[in-house]
Amino acid sequence: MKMDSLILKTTARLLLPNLLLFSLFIFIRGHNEPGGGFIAGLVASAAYALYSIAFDAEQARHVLGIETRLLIGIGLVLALLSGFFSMFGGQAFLVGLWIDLPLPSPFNKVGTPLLFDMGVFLAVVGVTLTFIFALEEVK
Amino acid sequence: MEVILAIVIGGLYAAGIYMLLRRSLVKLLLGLGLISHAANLLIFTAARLTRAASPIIPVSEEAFPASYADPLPQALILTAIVISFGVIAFALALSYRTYKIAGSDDLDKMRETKE
Amino acid sequence: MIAVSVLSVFAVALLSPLLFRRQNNNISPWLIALLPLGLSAYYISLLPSAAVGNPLTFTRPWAEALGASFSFRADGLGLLFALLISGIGTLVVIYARGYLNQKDLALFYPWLLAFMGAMLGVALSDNLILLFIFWELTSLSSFMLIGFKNEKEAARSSALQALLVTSAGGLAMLAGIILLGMAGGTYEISALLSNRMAVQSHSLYLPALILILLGAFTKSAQFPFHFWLPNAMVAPTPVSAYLHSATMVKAGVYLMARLHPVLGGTDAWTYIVGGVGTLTMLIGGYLALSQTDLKRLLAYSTLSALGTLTMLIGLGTPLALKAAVVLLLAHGLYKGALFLVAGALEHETGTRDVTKLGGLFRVMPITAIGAGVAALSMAGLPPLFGFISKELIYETGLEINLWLTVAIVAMGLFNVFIAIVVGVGPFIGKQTKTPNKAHEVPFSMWLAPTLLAGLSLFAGMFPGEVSSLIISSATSSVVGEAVVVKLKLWHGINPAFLLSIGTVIAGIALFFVRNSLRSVLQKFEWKWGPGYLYNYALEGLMNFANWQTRIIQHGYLRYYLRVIVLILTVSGAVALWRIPSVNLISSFNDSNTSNVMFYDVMLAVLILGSALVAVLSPSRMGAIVALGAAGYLIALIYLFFGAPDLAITQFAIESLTVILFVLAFYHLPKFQTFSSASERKIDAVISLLAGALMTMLVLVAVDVQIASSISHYYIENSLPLAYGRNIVNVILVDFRNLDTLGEITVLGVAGIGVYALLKFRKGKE
Amino acid sequence: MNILLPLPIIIPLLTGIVALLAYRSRTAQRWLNVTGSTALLIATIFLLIGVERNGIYAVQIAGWLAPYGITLVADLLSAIMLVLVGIIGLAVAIFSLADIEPADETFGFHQLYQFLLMGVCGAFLTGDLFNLYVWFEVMLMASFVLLALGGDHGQMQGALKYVTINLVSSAIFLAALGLLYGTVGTLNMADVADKFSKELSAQESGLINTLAILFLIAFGIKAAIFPLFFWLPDSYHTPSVSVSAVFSGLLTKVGVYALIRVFTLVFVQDMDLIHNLILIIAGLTMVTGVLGAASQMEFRRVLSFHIISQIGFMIMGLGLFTPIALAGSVFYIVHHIIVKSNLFLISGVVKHMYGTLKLKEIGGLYKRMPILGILFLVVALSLAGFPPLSGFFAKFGLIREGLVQESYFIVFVSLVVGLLTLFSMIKIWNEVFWKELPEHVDIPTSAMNQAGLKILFAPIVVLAFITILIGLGASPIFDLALRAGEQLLNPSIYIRAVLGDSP
Repeated sequence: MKMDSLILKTTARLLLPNLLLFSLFIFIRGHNEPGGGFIAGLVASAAYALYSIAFDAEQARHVLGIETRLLIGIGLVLALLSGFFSMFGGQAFLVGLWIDLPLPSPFNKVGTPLLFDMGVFLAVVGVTLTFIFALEEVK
Repeated sequence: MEVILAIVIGGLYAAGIYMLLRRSLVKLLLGLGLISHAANLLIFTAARLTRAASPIIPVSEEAFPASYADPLPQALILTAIVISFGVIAFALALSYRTYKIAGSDDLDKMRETKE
Repeated sequence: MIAVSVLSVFAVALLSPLLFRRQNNNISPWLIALLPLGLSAYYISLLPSAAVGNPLTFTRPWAEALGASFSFRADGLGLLFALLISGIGTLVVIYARGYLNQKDLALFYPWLLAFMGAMLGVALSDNLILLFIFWELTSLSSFMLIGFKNEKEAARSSALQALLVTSAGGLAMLAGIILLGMAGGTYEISALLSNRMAVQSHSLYLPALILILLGAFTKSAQFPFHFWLPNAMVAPTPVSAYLHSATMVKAGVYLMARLHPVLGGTDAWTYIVGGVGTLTMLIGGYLALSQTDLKRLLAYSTLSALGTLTMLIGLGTPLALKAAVVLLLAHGLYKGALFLVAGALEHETGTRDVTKLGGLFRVMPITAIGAGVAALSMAGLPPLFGFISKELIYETGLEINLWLTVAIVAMGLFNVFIAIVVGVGPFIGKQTKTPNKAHEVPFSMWLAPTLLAGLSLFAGMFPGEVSSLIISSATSSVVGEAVVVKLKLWHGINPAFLLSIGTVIAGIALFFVRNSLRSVLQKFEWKWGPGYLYNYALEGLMNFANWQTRIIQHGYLRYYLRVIVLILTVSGAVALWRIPSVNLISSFNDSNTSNVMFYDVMLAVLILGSALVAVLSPSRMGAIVALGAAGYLIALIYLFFGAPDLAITQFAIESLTVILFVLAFYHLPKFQTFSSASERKIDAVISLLAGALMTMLVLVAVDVQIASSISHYYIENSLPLAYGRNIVNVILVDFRNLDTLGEITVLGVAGIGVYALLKFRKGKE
Repeated sequence: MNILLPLPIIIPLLTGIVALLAYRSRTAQRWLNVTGSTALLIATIFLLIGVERNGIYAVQIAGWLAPYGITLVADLLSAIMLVLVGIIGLAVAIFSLADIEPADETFGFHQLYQFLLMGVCGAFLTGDLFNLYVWFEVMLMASFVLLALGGDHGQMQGALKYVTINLVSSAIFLAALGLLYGTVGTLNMADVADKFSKELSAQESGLINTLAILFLIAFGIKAAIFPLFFWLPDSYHTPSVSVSAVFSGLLTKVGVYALIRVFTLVFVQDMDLIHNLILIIAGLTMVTGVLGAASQMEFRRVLSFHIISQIGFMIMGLGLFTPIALAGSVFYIVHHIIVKSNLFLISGVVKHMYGTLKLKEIGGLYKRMPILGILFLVVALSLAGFPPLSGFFAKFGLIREGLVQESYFIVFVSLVVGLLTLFSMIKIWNEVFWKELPEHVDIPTSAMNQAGLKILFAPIVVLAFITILIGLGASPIFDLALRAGEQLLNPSIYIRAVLGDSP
């Protein structure tokens, strides 16, 4: 399914980077304000979804630059990895570890929950785009 | 307020179940969607409603106001929403494939009980 | 060592196929026969200690929590059986070598040996659970042996029949054993034997007795469970001789004899066991009269013998028990021999029809002699062991009453007739033309019948030795206390002897009118017997199973769902109704109805409206839009009640869901209405009821608070310990991050699934 | 134990993810699947040994105090179930190497398989009800895809029913969870149990009973009890044999496990009525399942109906509710998982030999493959409760306890069902092994080479051996089951292990 509309194409092309930036913003502020990995992931996928509707799935895949299933895998790996750090220290699985950085809030605290959230973000993007691209590519 | 939402929940369940009971595959999918709405709303309502502040600690403060919405059910619902999103996507793909193979979306024709 | 003797048979059974890996191996059967031969010798060596009441025992703990132990005991009764099993077993192993071809032997011996081991286990176990295990193993190996010629439908169905009947009894027996164990406080047989009073006064005595007897009756083919035995004659003849006359069918008799000291002596015992035994004795003998197939003849006469044994054990007088033990041995010897003769005849002539056999004495003299001696023993003529046995049985009858004597004499008459038909008839008169030209059978095949016949003669000649060697101690086991049995061949002329003479003469007379006798009896054949009932029940069961499955597992998804929803609704409603002080009115109380604002009501109406549109919309797009609208409106609710994260997520997901629906529905057909108006009405009622239940559940649950929420912990610790202000997010990525990990896994799997379903092409790599 | 406890979740998850990342290489995925399953088996064995020696393990994942974070708990029941997952997981993983079609592997069989194991393990380990829901979903989602993988007609029809009905069950579960949370404000099972154990008003206990019914229905659907089992016989015969083998062994048992867990830990107050209800359901489940099996003429459909029938035995112990009865249930589950999966695997060999599993089109296998015949007989008779195989002791324990408790009706039913089970196993035996191959049927020239057959046989032989071992060595395993049963009937041990000594 695709729509041949110049307006749509232009909009999509313009929106893509902006939406991605916006999703990054949502992601970062998520720990303190409404937002977080899920929502950010959904926004990012929406950007590519729009692009794929405006152009087609193949071009959207090209712009994405990575196989969506791989993205799922990487997201899951990050989430899982974030749980290992504490195990090396003899603590339970998935315990949050934090370090302080000399940066302004919200960047002053970096910890494994953020890595976990990052995994969530990537996995959501990967899955959503897998859905959408696969459905669009159905003959 | 709970009464109103309880009725809404009942209505959503009724609508969803009715759609599940249809012979048409396509309608069944819509039924699944409605039921998942109903279930989420049920958790939300059963955990008691409040118009109080959302469970976010304002930046200026270190502690939390006395009245707040219960964050735990929200987290649960969020999880449930995302899971049912995945499930519905899969169900859609499954229906597509079934339709392609069976050539019909009449569920009554899909009852290969004997082999 | 006893345990080893039993287990060694299983070990050899497992290994025996290896002996037949080479082509044309003639020695293997002889090698295998060494095992039961050696075991016989071993069991004989145990006899003296058993005779003085000091049997060899062996015990190892096993599944103690369940009451099973690995204990064996070789008393007189057990050894008598063990000797029958291993002795006749030796001969059958040798006999089979001539009877079956090389290729079949490799599949035959393992099961024959497994059977032998199981049977030895039954005879020597001192624990009821252990005994039951071996008991069932005999059923299984018997199944495999009856169905040995498994290409034949008859073999398969007869094997199944035997298995089902004996297993059904076995299961009843299992329950009986458990009850007996509860009544007697143990499963160890030797301990139970000394616990008679406690068992018989226990309220579970009668059920335990009946259930155990069911097991014994089915195994020993007592009326009305007798029908499987004649059908089992499709088995190769060595099997019939071994299992279905000499050993396995006597397992039931054995069990009754074994438990007689615990369970016997009550009215219930006497009437049930004695009654069933008498019936079987008469019915078996009567049915045998009209048979012309050698093996079926023998099978029915075996029924009669089993009935006699059961009857004697049921009567339970010392004389009767002595007679039972003697008959047990005598019958094993002569019936085994006669079966093997029948096999030899079939093997040589190609037929088992007695009307087609005659005058074979000239071509098969050795077989004929063996057959004749065995037949005389069966007919109860001196100086054979069968005579002693019969005299004892007649005496038992005379001791008790007239009616029983009449029944016993009838049995004796049948026996004489059958003995002549089987053991004498085929060899005398003019030689008939048979499908194959008959020759004398090879050594391996005449050895067994002649040896068994010879033993009948030997035991008849030296009854004193036989009784002091084994009969006494075996009888002691059955009676439950030490008794001394002195057998004599000649008792002088007494009523029993006179009756004997009468039955022999009458039997011979019957033989001369056998053809007209058969034709008369065949007219009265009764087809509504238990065998018919079995088939009828099996067919009925299948019909019922098919009907039930069609009703339940019909394949219509919507009816499945209907059932589930109905069960949910009904059971939920019942449960709610049982809660005290719950009714619809009380749910609409102040706390639930307060605080309603106008836009809440608007929102509710809108959501319900969109749900209704989604249900009723005739177009797919309309329904999708309505579904999406409902989702967005619900997001608004989340927003109003302090859940902004939820609201945003719901918005985003709902949008994506709508996109997915649109993309998918593009490829799916338009809405169609398949179901009828009445179906729709029923479904509407069902779903409204289910919805109402959910409403009620929410209202009731909201009113009950057993404990307050644990959420305060998150509020207090989110910032100081988890460094996040958005508590929902902190719960997701920290407090309950395992949920989230699982959830993204679900998503990932869904991704793989959607990809696979949409991209999959057969054969594509 | 901090490390050991989450391993049954981590190992398959990691394996699955790596296999997903290696989606291009079929070979790598095959190796990963077997390696991961082996690692899982080892981990679960260590866990069982640990729990057996040291009592219940509990770990607070993410390090938060008990009712607030998610607790993983392994008592004996959980540990036993996990070992079974390990055994079946490895057996089927090996079997699948020769059974699964290359295309299915390319589209993610090995990844999905590991995710399935992860979901199952998670369900057995978690001490949190909502977390249980999540693991259910992981397991279900993976099973949905595995069921549909290959995408032929029958599979789609089966998958549709399977998916829909299981989603309904999840929806009921979720609703019950929501109501439960609203009532007690917590989701940790031990915490819920603790809060339910105080003095309750009539209204409160009435509501708890209602919730118990909801849980009974939700888990009952997954466990395939009467009359909620429709999804099972319509789907289990459709996918590849490896998939039905692992389903048959593990999936319904998760439902049974959940029933046992909540009805020994959470819903324990004043439950006589529900126990009687469970006994009635157990009887009906046994009967309808076994009759269904009797009516079928397809290998895997017969087996599928038998699963249902045996679920009845498993919940019979729950209905009787004594230590020995629960031990009987646990023993039965152990036995059933080993035996039932193996029967499916054997059906797989038959399928590879004949290209079909319709009993009418098969025959003469006893002469062709006597060893397979004997293996089948051992396993099938064990299923039918024939002594001295594993099934006998499983049944024996339950029947004995039923008689002790004077529940004569259920004992009678279970005995009759045992006979009918034997009947339908013998039907398969007669049709597949004894009967001659029907004349009109041609045996396909099997593409399976000797090496392939060896791979198929290896797990079958090992599992059959385990069956015999469980029978002959019934004592230690029954003792273990008995201790598991005693643990289950003393929920305070579990609660203390999770919440700590101070309430």
